[in-house]
Amino acid sequence: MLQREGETRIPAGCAISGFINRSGRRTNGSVIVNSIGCMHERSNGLGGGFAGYGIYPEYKDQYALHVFYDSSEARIKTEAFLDRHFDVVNLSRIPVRKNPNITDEPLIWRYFVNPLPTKLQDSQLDERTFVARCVIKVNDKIDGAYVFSSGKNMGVFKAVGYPEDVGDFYRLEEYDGWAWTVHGRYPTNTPGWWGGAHPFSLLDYTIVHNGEISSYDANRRFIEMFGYKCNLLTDTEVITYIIDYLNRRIGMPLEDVAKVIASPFWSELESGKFSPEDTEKIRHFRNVYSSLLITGPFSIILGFNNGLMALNDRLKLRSMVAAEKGDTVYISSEECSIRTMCPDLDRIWSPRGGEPIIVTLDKDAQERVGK
Amino acid sequence: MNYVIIGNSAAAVGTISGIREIDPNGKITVISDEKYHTYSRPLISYWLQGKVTDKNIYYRDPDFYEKNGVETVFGKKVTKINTENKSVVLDDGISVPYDKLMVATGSKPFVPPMNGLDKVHYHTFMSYDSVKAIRSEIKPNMKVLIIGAGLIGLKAAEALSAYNAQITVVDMADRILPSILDVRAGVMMQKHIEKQGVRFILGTSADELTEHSAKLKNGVTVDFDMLIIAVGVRPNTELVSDAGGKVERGIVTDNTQKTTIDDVYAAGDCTVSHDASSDSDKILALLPNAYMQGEVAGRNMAGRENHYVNAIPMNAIGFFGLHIITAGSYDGEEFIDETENTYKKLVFRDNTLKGYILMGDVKRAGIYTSMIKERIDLGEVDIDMLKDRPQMMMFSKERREEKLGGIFR
Amino acid sequence: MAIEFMNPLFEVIRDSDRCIKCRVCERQCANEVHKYDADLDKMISNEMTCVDCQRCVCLCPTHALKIRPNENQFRENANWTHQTMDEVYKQAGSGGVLLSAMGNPKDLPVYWDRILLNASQVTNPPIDPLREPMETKTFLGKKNQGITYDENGKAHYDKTPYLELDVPIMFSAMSFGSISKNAHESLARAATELGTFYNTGEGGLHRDFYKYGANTICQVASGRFGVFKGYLDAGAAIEIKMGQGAKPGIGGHLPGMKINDEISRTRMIPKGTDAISPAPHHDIYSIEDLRQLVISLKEATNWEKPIIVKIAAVHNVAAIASGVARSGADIIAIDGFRGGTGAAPTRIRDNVGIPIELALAAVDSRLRDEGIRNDVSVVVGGSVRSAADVVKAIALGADAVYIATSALLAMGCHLCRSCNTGKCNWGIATQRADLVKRLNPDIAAERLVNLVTAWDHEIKEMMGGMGINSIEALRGNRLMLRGVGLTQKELDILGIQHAGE
Amino acid sequence: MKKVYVNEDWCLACHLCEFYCAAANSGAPDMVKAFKSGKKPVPRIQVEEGSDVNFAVQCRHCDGKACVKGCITGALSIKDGVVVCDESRCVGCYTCVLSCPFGCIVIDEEGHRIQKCDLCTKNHDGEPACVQGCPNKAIVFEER
Repeated sequence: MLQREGETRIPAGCAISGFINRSGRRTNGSVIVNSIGCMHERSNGLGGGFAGYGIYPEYKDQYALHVFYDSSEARIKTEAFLDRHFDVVNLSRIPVRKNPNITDEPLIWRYFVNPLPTKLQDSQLDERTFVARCVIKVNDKIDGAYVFSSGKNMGVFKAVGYPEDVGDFYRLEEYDGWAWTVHGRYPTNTPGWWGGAHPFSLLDYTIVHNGEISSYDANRRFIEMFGYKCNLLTDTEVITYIIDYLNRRIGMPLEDVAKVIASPFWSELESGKFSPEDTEKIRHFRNVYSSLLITGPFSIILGFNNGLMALNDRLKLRSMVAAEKGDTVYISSEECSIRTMCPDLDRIWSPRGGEPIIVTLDKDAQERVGK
Repeated sequence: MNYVIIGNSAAAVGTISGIREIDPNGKITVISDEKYHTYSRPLISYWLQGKVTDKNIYYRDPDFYEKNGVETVFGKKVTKINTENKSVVLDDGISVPYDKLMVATGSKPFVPPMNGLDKVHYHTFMSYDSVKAIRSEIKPNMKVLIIGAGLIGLKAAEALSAYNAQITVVDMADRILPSILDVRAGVMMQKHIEKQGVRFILGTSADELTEHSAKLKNGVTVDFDMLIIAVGVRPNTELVSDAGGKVERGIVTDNTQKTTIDDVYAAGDCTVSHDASSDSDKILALLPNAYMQGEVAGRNMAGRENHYVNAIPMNAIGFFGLHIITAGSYDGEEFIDETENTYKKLVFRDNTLKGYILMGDVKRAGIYTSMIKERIDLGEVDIDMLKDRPQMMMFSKERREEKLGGIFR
Repeated sequence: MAIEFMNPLFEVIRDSDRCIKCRVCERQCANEVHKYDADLDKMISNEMTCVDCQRCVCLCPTHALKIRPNENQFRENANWTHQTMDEVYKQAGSGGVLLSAMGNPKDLPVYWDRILLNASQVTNPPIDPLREPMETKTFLGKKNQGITYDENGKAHYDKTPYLELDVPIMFSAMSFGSISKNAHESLARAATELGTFYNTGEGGLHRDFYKYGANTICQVASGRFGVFKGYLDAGAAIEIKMGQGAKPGIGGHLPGMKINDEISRTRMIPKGTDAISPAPHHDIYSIEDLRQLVISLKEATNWEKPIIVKIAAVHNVAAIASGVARSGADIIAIDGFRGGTGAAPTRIRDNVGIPIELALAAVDSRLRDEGIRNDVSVVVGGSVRSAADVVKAIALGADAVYIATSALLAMGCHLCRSCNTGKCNWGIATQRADLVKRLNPDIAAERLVNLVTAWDHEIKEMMGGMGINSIEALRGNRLMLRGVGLTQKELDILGIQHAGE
Repeated sequence: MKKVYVNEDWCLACHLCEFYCAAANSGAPDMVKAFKSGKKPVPRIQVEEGSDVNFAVQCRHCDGKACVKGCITGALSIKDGVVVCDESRCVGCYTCVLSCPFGCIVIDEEGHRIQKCDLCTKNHDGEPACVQGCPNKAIVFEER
């Protein structure tokens, strides 16, 4: 019998795409659906998914939890857990449209929640860590329940199927966001579990990833020392946790996060291309955070509360192109999908391995639409 | 520059080599009364013995003169050095001018007056021609009388034993090889040679010679089919003395090998050398000495001043497979080590090694030679090792390093 | 003469058709096995003293020699093997403890050989080390320093002492005394050239080798030989030796006859006296005592040098390692039961301790479970025999490895396991001047450099095959390992899956 | 000029250099044949053994070249700085043995002639046999 994500490692090739409008102008979800559709052959129908940022302006102060349930029992157990830890402001099934190519759907629910102040205080954790722990707990402990989105004013939509069908299924044309990412999956041997589709997310971090990292177990065994539990055994999951750990918990800026997970080669460091101060810092990273270096091919688009970061492995073993038009930045596995979204670009380029592209909302836009 | 060399043996070749080190172009003329390409005089006994052929008796390759740009005048004798117009006169009257002249005339056999000598046919043992003459007359089982038990006489005896000759050697001295061996070594060598069938009659000389016999002063009569007279040599000094140059036992030179006549140099057996081991002047009639004197002279003739020093008497020779190497002088404190087949004598004076005799086992003798020449203080070496055998180990680490150029920390 | 119950262990086979009687075998055998007999005009052998060191075989210019196990055997008995019987005879003759050298030679499991490596196919690319950078630089030390960023985004972080290795391979402790000065020099020079470290062992540091200090680990063992401030300051790190894989729970004993002038000066003990290392450190009877020593040594060296604590792999190694990790030490070195020694009681060597593979897996997992893996680096030794062993060790969780037996082999050792006799024909485990001379450090250092360089190439090849281009991505990457022929229990301890899973 | 030097710190007096030298100059294809087919070949390098110091000595190809200058037959000559012996012209007078300050002219007693190191110019490419055969790099071939 085929083992699903979490039971075994499943290598996968993929397509990714995404864009962000720095001014916070929101774009309809249909645009990103079209962009992935033209890379149809990079997926194989065993998984597709989207992350949209700025899509819940009316609930932007609540954590939006998207949950798959295998059964009503799982839902009852989970909702009991949620009630114990959160003030649930709104709950509903996520509206979907029947699509002949999307089958076997689980129960898909959405909750807008605030942590219960007493519980939060008792936990002695900051709010985000508290929420993250709760999400991890549901996923780890409640059989048949899986929280697949948990950030504020953002949401993940994913399923087994081709991504363009998934977009149709979730009626993404009904959502508007200032940033979107999408993932089309080409796994080699999954039975097709909805939770295993991408993006993977924790709080407002979402990752779409194309690649197969060779450092997986080194990264996993390291990051699990810090309270994470890699249930899915996927690259995306561990990369998300690494970024969460470095960026959110340690407070490392994303530029430095990139220097840890796709660090410059020693030969580059010795070439004098970095300032002495940066050289010293990178040496320190390569010493102290050496187990968070990610090797093997990857191209990722990280979504976070006010921006996107795209990053290739340091050898650039996966294709990834970036483009710009006005205040919008596009990133994709292939140029064609960017041209689908915007045929007339100001600039298009191929980012170097290990050099991150970090795009954040402009200051005033952050105040307007962020947080 | 126009160089003229009288003589064509080791000293001459050394001179050519010395000149050519410095002056690749100057004209060199070699004049010799012999008609041969330069040949090795010591090899004549080996030639007679059959160990060396007409082909390899030559001292240098056939193209030697050509390669060194030397003109040769063979079979002509120089009769006079004309110092006024700087030329030499040949026996055919032709005059050859020189800028620098080398006199390397060597020596001639010394034949002492003997009663009846004028009536007998005899040979000397000094030149290619002399051994060719012997070769043409010798027959198996001939009775040969050799007068002289020195190096030449005994080499002649060894060569002739190859023809099964019945050899008798007579010498005035009471032992053989008196010039290089002490009494004990002489006796040892004498016994060795006697074992090969050579008879010695020592301490006497020929009183009367007749056609096929010699009556000795001790009353013994020795019959012979062939008589060889090898009592010694005399340096050819006349050219220089006639030209007004200083001659004592041989031609006198300074240590640049220049005679007392300007632009006239001399080297080899015709000259007097300074023996560093005894600090006295004597004729060192040795091939290495001749060559090196010639080389030094050649350099000086070509304009680079250098000096010949540290000459010592030395000999390497063997008879019937028993080898001798000797060097230096024998006046001093002796160390002797003798076995049935070997003899070693070391002579020390002034806290240095002054001389040695090795017979039988001559391996690595040159280490001793170098100690004499370099006057190495005995305090610097391990005396027990020195006495045991010649070895580099006896020197200090520093001296070894200097000598062998090894890597030492 | 009493009856000799034992017979020679080896036979000297001399091919008289090839032997030219050059006598090099005779000149080179410190055990005086070979002898030229002038009357017979042939070489003869006294096999009783042969230890099968192969010196004669290697130097014989005509390959006329072979050393073979003696074919003469006691009556076959699966229980009472020839060796067991020999040992009884030996002890009945001597009344003493049996002594041996080098590592445990018994036929016990070698887990390295039951672990296989992964390689990339299709879904991700293998990386060609000849075309792409392939990194094996390794840092040893604590990795638990905090980092903060100020309002300008500038990073602030503490640095604790660490060792920087160009290859994840170090030469482990061998004391001057147990091995020769030339062997020490060879290791020191090789470590310097390789950008790694060698270890003084417990015999102090010879004055001539202070210049290699930047690549030296100075060991402090229970005998405290040669330990003084200057020694502690001389090296790049200090290692507290608590135990040794070949003889856990046992001290050391260098006989007085080996304590010559230089060793006496270096160890700071009188010439000719036995150098005895106690079994315990008499100031460490518990973990808190260890912590005090760690801190004392750090104080003594101005907190500038990492402290290594070396322990033998014993049954509760994981718990011990956890204690060490909390002692303030920067690096834990674990020595497996196959580790070598210059001399050990045979029974100890052959029966005490556990395999390094299991110890390593247990320690790494335990430290991660406790969340303190970052507090220490883990170095393992005790029969790391090849680059494949190195790769497997690192994938199991080691930061670096210690090699010693391999290093000795590179210098010429043939594992005759007779170090304790002091007559090492290869000039390694001896203090006899004429034998020490046989090890020319120019050659030995080059061979050591060659060995480690070759291993480094192989490590890079294997990493590249796995699609890994930096050694840190291999560390603890147990997914790259699969077991073959192992029980579920063994797999569980190793934390790996079975091949095919 | 590259010459053979011996580092006495590393010489073990194993004498292998002598055997490799003798075999290399014997004309035989291998060492066994060199030593097993009648006449024992003579090494041109000699090991001196002391109580704690050993070293091998062979022709220094020195500046003095007393051996060449003293050679009565012209058998010894200098080729590209290397003192070589044309053994067919040697008569075994041993004047060179008398002259060599290092004791490096070896006597071939059976052949009644001398042999000497010619840096293996006649029988080897690259390093002389003694250098190749030294197990402890005590003998090196280098420019100094």
